[in-house]
Amino acid sequence: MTDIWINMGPQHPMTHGLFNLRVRVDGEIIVDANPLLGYLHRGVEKLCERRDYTQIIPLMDRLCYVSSLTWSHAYCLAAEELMEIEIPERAKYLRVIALELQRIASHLMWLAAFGPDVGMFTAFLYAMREREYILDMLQMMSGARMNQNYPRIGGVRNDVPPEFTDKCLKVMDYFDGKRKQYERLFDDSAIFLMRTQGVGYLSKEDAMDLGVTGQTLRGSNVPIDMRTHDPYEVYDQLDWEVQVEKDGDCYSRYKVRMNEMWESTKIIRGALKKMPKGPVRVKPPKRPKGEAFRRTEDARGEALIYIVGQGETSPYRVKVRSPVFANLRAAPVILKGNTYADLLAIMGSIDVCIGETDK
Amino acid sequence: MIDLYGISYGIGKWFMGIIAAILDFFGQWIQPFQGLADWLMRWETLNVLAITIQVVIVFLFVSIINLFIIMWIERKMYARLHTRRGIMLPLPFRKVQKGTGFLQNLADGMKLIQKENITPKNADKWMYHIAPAIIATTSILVFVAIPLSETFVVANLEGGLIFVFAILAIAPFAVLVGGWASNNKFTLIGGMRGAAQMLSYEIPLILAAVGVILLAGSLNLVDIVIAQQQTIWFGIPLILGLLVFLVAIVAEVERLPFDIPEAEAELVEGWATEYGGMRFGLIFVAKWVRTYAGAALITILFLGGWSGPILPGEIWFIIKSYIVFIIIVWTTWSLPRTRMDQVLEIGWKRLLPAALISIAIAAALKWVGWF
Amino acid sequence: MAKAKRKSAGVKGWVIQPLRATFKETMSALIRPKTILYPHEKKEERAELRKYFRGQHRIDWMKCIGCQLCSRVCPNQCITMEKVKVPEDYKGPSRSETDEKKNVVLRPGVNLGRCLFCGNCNEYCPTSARLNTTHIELADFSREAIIYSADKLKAEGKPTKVLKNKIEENPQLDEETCIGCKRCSRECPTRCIVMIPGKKMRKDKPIENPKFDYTKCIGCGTCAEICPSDSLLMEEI
Amino acid sequence: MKGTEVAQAVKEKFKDLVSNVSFPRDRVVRLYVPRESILPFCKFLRDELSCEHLSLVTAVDWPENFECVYHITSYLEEYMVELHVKIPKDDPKVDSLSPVWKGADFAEWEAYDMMGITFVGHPDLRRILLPEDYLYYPLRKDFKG
Repeated sequence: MTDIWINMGPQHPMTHGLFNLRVRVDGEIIVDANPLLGYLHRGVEKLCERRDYTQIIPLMDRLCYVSSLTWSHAYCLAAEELMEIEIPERAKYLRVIALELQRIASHLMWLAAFGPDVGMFTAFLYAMREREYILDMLQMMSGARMNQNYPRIGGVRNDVPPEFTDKCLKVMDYFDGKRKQYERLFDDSAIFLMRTQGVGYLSKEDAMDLGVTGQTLRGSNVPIDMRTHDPYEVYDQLDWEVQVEKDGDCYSRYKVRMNEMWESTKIIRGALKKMPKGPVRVKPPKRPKGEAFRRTEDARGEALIYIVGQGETSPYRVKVRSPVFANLRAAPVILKGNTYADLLAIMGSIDVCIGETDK
Repeated sequence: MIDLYGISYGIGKWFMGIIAAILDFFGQWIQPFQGLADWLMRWETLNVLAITIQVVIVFLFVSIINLFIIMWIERKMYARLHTRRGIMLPLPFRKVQKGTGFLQNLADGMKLIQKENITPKNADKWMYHIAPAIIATTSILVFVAIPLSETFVVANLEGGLIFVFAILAIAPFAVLVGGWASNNKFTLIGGMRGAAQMLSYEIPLILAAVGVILLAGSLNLVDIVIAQQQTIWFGIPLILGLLVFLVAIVAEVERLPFDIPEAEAELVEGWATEYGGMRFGLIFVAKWVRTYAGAALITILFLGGWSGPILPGEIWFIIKSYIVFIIIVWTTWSLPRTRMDQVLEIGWKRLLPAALISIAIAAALKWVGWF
Repeated sequence: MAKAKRKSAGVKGWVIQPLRATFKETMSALIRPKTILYPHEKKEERAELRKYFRGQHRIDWMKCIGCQLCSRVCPNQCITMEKVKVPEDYKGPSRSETDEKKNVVLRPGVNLGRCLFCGNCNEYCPTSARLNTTHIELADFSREAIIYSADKLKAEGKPTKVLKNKIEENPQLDEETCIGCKRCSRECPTRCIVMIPGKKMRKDKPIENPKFDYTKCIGCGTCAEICPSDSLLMEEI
Repeated sequence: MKGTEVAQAVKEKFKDLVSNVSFPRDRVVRLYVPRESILPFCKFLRDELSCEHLSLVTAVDWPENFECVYHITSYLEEYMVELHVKIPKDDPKVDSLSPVWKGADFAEWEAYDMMGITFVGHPDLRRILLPEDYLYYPLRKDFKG
């Protein structure tokens, strides 16, 4: 018997967060894998039952520390559906800008983690440097670098300062200019291609059957993006394309994320151009009744929030669908048969965020 | 002629002269002291002393001065590559952070020395403690045979190149021993990977040097450089051999595109996971020393050693080896890590044929009669 | 499982292209690296980032009216109201009748160990008395040291008369259960409650019921909280 | 496909089993199904109505009964089915959907972990987020701290 179980995590550089991936290896080949969760369980869903609708927003921010705004936005969207209110047009555009900035920031954070995963620490610092410019923009909008607490039920917290448009366009120009650099560093590097191409294959059928969403699904040639599939805000009025790659390997997932970042800059430019003037907030009712859900495209996949209200100031039940939770289900399937060294590239390409997985 | 031995002999003689004079002075009353003084001033004693001083000088150069410089170069260099500032240790009384951080490595070393030495519970204690010692000693021992100039060399061995390769090949063995003795899954995998990598890279490394040996007609490192001074740098006709040697030496010292024995993302710290304190420090420092040894070897074998105008030979040697070192650092921080099977593939399928072609080129050149 | 390679990097890709990328970055950073020397340069002090920045709280005592709204909307319950003794000639606004008699004012203190800097308190403050500074270096050696009392957060500004009902709730009276104790009118921070005789009688006297001046009401809910007979209910406007 | 069309198709197959059909949005249909018929119903959804994706399994603790809410998506036809199943409190059992969608087991794990609903036919039902030896089901309303 040459198989050994290796415990990767919770204290292991591979785990971007707190979870334990038990891997059974035969020499260098992975035979079996088993993710164990729950190290970061905070009981968010229970906490939601004790807070009123507004107080949940900062709590939802903390579901995922990397892309916090998408979560509070998903919650606000579901709550607006529950309360049956329509938010002002300008608020919608502001939300789209904030969401896409957050998406870029989140993907850059992923790139920063993916670089060291395949052994390139330099990518970490380059991506973090770019992320700082994006976070500056988010800070300018909302007043905080992370955990912005920016969307509100019925709009956004505040309007942007007048100089925001110019500054944001400048950052977008800078970021577009960096694309060549990243392509040279990753796409043109033979060793990087060796590490990612043909590694961690996930077929189209498996991906759909396992409930995988987001970039992992789009990397397996399924063109499903909640922004077009179930449009929210003003995504259907802007000019952009869903990014899909054909082969479901690590390189496809990498490529989808990279392309999405620069697609996001396109969305931001369009939204900045089209943004109308007007109020940014309407007053929500305090005690809604009924049930509602909304899906959004989180930075990692499909985020679904289901709220049941019972005419109280706090909701009766809030359920969070975390995309990573479903994507982790696919991890053992993808990992089987790959080598131990590829584990990092694969888990990195799934983009694990344990904050939202454990809730 | 001034050489390292001559300088050492002079220092030893001067030092012993003082002691012998003092002993001689007391010898007026106590007879045996005179005999002792005579013995101290004999050639055999001074010879042993001179060799000792020689070794101490090289040790100081390699492990203190040179090590600090290359560590500083690497840390500062890749900081700039990351668009960071890098190490900048200010003096305690200065408020504004402005400094080159040259002493940062000293501070890090001081910290490591203070750390507790932890032995894992079920580790093989002897092997566990001996592995870093083997790595550190062999890494420094390489410099015994590496000449900084015609005269600045501890041991001008006839088979100097063979000695260098033999000494370089010991450290991966210690990697395996240390990884296995630590009794940890990560270290075990790391040690095994180290052994496999050593097997696949030792051969192209030596084969790439064979071309140089053919052209120079000698295994003596000094003779190789003198042969280059008479013709041209061997790096120019044997560019292929130079590239193979560079890649193989990077793999040999386990730097980044090939640092799979200690792939920190999957194996935590690879085979060195369980080491702490100064034992870890030794391993870490030995890596730099070995990298510098590789850079020095490339300088000698392919880049003409200490030959250069105006400046003294030792300075030229150091400049050239630092440039090679900087190139190694630059590639290290620009490339991702390869996988285990890919490392072997590159070693056996790419480098080995390339090294053989390089030998063929060298043989052809020799046959044509250009060298 | 493994698939054929799609993209090959070519000869250049082995080393040259990545080296080119890193070389360009190195050259751009050679003179001026991109990192900030943190204690000497601070990002949050840059003018364009300062407008909505949420740092440490300060409370403008000349604007604060002690309405307890901030402590109510705080998600973490990190704000506690403290009764602070003031001299008799203190000219600050916001003193309910009881407080004025006792020469105290109600001012918020913050437990920064719990605060999550969400900014809800600022958002709902009816007089914009809560200020956010850009001060963020709040770490300390003990837990007690980061519990900021009201005195520590004091900032002096100009008093204001502008009151905004940002919570958008108003108290509604259930006349059936009101016992006419006047506590609401005494505790109301904006003094928008006057007691008028109501319909119900007790001992041949009409019970005095509160009447609300909704233009002044800020919806803080103090009256509803304090009511002994639970006859006040906060309702949306 | 519009929500009404989906409801039509479902009603033809499962005549009186489907109840309380409503349409929260244009392409969303919400319906109730008795818990005995959930497995054939979901098989029908997957095979006939091309619902490839099970988004979410939620368990809600109502005062009189539990309720499992399944959000099922069709990528091809771009609609969504919100499936409610009522489960009595004294016998919290429901058929597992993992034979239908492979990815269902993770979502069901969480529902079991938090609400204590047993999924019959689940490959490996155990605690996932909470410790193995935890006694309570924290999202139930009678759980006090």
